[in-house]
Amino acid sequence: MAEMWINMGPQHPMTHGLWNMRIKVDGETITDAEPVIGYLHRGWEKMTEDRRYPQIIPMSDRLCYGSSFTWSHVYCMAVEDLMGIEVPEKAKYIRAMSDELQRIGNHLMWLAAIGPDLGNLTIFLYALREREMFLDLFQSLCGARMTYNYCRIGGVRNDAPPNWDRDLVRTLDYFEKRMNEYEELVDRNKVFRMRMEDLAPLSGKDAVNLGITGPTLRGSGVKYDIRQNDPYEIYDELDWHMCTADEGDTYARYRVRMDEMRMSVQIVRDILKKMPKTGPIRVKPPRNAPVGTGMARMEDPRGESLMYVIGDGTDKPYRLSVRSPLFVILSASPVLLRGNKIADLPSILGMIDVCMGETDR
Amino acid sequence: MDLSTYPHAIAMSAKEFVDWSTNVMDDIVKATGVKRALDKVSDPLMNWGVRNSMYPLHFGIACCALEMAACSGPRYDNERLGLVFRSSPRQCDVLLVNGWVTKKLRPSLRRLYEEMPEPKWVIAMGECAISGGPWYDSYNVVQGVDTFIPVDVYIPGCPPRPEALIDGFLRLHQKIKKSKIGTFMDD
Amino acid sequence: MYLDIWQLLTGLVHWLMVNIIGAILGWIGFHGVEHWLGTPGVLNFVTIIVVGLVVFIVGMLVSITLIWQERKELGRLMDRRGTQVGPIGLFQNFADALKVLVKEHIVPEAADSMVYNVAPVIIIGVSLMMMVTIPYSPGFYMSNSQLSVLLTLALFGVVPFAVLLGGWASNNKYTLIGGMRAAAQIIAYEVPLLLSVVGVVILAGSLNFFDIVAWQQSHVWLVLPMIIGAIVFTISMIAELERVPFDLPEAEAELVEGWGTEYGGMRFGLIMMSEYARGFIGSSMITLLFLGGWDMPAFLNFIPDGIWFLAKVFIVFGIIIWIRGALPRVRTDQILNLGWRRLLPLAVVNIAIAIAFKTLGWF
Amino acid sequence: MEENVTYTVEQVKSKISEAFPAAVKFESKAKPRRLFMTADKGSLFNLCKFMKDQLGFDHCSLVSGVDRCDRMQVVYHISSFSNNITAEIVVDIPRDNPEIDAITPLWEGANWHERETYDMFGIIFKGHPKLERLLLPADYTFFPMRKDCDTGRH
Repeated sequence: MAEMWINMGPQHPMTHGLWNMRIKVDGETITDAEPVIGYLHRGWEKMTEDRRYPQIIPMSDRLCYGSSFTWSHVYCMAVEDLMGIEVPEKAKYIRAMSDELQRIGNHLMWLAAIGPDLGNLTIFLYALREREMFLDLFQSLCGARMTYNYCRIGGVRNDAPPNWDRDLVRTLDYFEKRMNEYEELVDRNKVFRMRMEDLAPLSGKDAVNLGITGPTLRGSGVKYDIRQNDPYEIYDELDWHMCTADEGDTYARYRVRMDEMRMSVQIVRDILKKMPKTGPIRVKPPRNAPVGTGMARMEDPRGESLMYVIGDGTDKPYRLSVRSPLFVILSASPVLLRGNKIADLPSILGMIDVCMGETDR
Repeated sequence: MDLSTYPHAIAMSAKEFVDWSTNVMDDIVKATGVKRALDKVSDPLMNWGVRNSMYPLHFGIACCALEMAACSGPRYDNERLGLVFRSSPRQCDVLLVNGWVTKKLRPSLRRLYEEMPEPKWVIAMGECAISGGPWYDSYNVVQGVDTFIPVDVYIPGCPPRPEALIDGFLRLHQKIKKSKIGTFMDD
Repeated sequence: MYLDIWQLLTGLVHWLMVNIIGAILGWIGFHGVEHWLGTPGVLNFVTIIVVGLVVFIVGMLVSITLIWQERKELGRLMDRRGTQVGPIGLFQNFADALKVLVKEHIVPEAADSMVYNVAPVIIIGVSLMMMVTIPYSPGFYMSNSQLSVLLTLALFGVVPFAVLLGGWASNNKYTLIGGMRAAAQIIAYEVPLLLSVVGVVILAGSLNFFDIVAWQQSHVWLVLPMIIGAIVFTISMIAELERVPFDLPEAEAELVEGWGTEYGGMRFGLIMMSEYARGFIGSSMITLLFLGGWDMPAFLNFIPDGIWFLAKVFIVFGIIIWIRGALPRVRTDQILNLGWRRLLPLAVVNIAIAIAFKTLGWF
Repeated sequence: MEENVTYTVEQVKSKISEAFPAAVKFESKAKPRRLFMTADKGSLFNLCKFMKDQLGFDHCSLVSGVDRCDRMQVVYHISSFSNNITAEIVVDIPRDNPEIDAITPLWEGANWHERETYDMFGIIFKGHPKLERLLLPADYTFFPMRKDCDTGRH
């Protein structure tokens, strides 16, 4: 068969989101690839120049709908850096806890999405079932299922409701049992392993050069996690370790994310132990930001997210710039795809957990 | 039967004959009341069939796509209502627009709509698809999907909960119930 | 205990044609027509049509039930309810069927319209034709050919050809790749499928379903001596039916809806239907060749043969659904590797075992 | 870069000011694990190359443009995995001729960031492998993130 270009997208079951993967195929083998993005571009950064600082929090929730809390968190940290605000101790703990719960929820959505990518619908429904539990937790914490509007400049909006800790511990206990079920379905399944092992290997050196961060980088054996290497909030006081895998193939990326879910459960348990029972959860920020710059980076479920904000003395940011982890990982997707079969394309791209809202902005 | 309304009845081509005989059959069926009787049976039956097997297009745009996925999850399980997400627009009945529509996407979305076979419906899910939502002052977002394709049901919310999505489908049921979808011949 | 449909319907047709229609015609005065209706040729012809119709309707009903079974069983495997339209979801398929009736029929502008329209006809026709050879019980069958096993397998081989035609004629890159995959897959899996049947044929000494079942009734269910063959046959049959984990031609993740992407409306509905009709044929072949057909323990004799057969078919199909719920899709090169490197040698080993049994005179 | 050598912020500072005494100025702001500096337009590429090869800055986090109305700025956030330092380099470029050397040849990860900055600000990155519109449709004629671009008109 002669080589031909195939447009996979914008409407395609492989694209979790909305983009277009142009691939050049020779029979079944991909010889070249070119992602076409921008289908969700809404001028986020331009619009923030016309909003006051607190008004941007719900907008940053909608940057990535899979992990909305981490995005409003990184925005608040950047503005706090600009304004020079020190967040109260308890708010830091609540933020870190919400981060980890969000990480579990987001990884469950990723686990759900790779099921249909590999051709199995069961794991999709199992993961969605458990995701609902974490959405319920968030719902009782801040009233929304997905877009929370919970983080505030200088703290968080409200304290956890009564008996929330009890529900949380129960959910975590239950979830750890369910994790075994997933591993029985996926890790002990020969066909899953056949599809994922030795697929799209990426060496640590290449991954660093391509700017890949997050679980995809740690799957290539590079020990780098912003929570540990550039700690924010209270991560340096917690009892946890970084999850890495050395193989660099798709299965290693899968393993890293699964381990991260378990690790997040451990972190949340540790936070519950160490969190102060009482104390302020929020300080009042000034209305106008000083002239200067602020920058915050954190470990998003997908990688390194960074926000850079320039204040000009008014109540609106002069410039707000966003680094999306997926924006960079997606630019590296041709490297991952070249030489593989068409059938592997959804699993390779599904394994980097595509979320187009933050990529296109 | 009055042949004067069919002046070419004596010497007509095959196509003309087909048209002519269709008209004659139509006239007979209408005049004798058979049509009304058939419609009495077929309309509720077809209507019930259409209502209970709506296939939405598997097309996730933005935030609401996750709620669409949650809707097919075990807790909400939209397959109870016969809703199965299909990926090919040729096999779908409902276009679920679940997110903001940018200027780059608009031609593709319009084309998806055109690719779907009649009868088809459009559901605008979430604020962005209804009116642009939080991106009201964006230079790249189309302010509402109803500016270029007809929308049947609007589901407000940012994002709407899965219950709201199911409710939207049930409202679409009501709309279909009112339409004459299963009548045998056009009046 | 079984119902002989041929005897019953011959009698019924004779009574209808001679005693009712003939009598009426005779009363009016068409004596020549009355006698002509009573001749054995005409009676035979009408009986064949009526029996065919009955077998066809029963086959379609079973296929529809299989769709329902798949939806409900898959739903329970995934911890949800599945369809709830009608009592326990039984009416869902009828709703789907009524819906596709009112859908618009679109032929893509760039498609080769003749081949595009003919391909589903071939698929549906071939799938329904396979029902001719399948006996439900010693009395409920359409044809009793000496080579019925071979005929069914031959008809199975026609479908991928039509899939390739349809995929090519749709003028869509996904459908083209889907069609190519169907062709590649069928070459890899037709061979082990046929070779695993050879073992059965050697032991039973016939290519006729009735003889094979009769042999199993007098000896033992063939799944016991031919366990390797049964496994190879089941795996190849799943590949032949294009179901998960071997549903590469319609791989939803990468090829949208595979080779059928451009087919909508009634054609889509009928293609879906024929897929399950083939699923029924596949499961009944497994039942007939390896699980003793309508054979049953003697003390359960009061249950009719046909019910036994259908119960086994549903169990076999249930296992196929279970496999779908548990496994992801296998990749193209892996599926070919599996077919040529694992199943083919196993099928040959199976033949050797069959020959050994036969020469040792154990069966 | 030598293996397993880590530098503190102060060491990095002194090494850079040794190598680029005139072109690079450090800001007075001090935060843990952060480095703030402004660089010359012409010496940016050499500075980045020096930082990558000698000091172990192996990850380009973000390239963002800023329209300061009288001039353009490009802000680079470059971080080091071994030193745990994030450096912020601000480069001023003239507004009527926004051109700067691309750092994509050094860090492949900067590829799309530079494309996006071109897309939004119209800043030309010399030496970039494929400088085309990324997020916006190719037929757009304006650069939306410039301050004088009235987005309501489009």
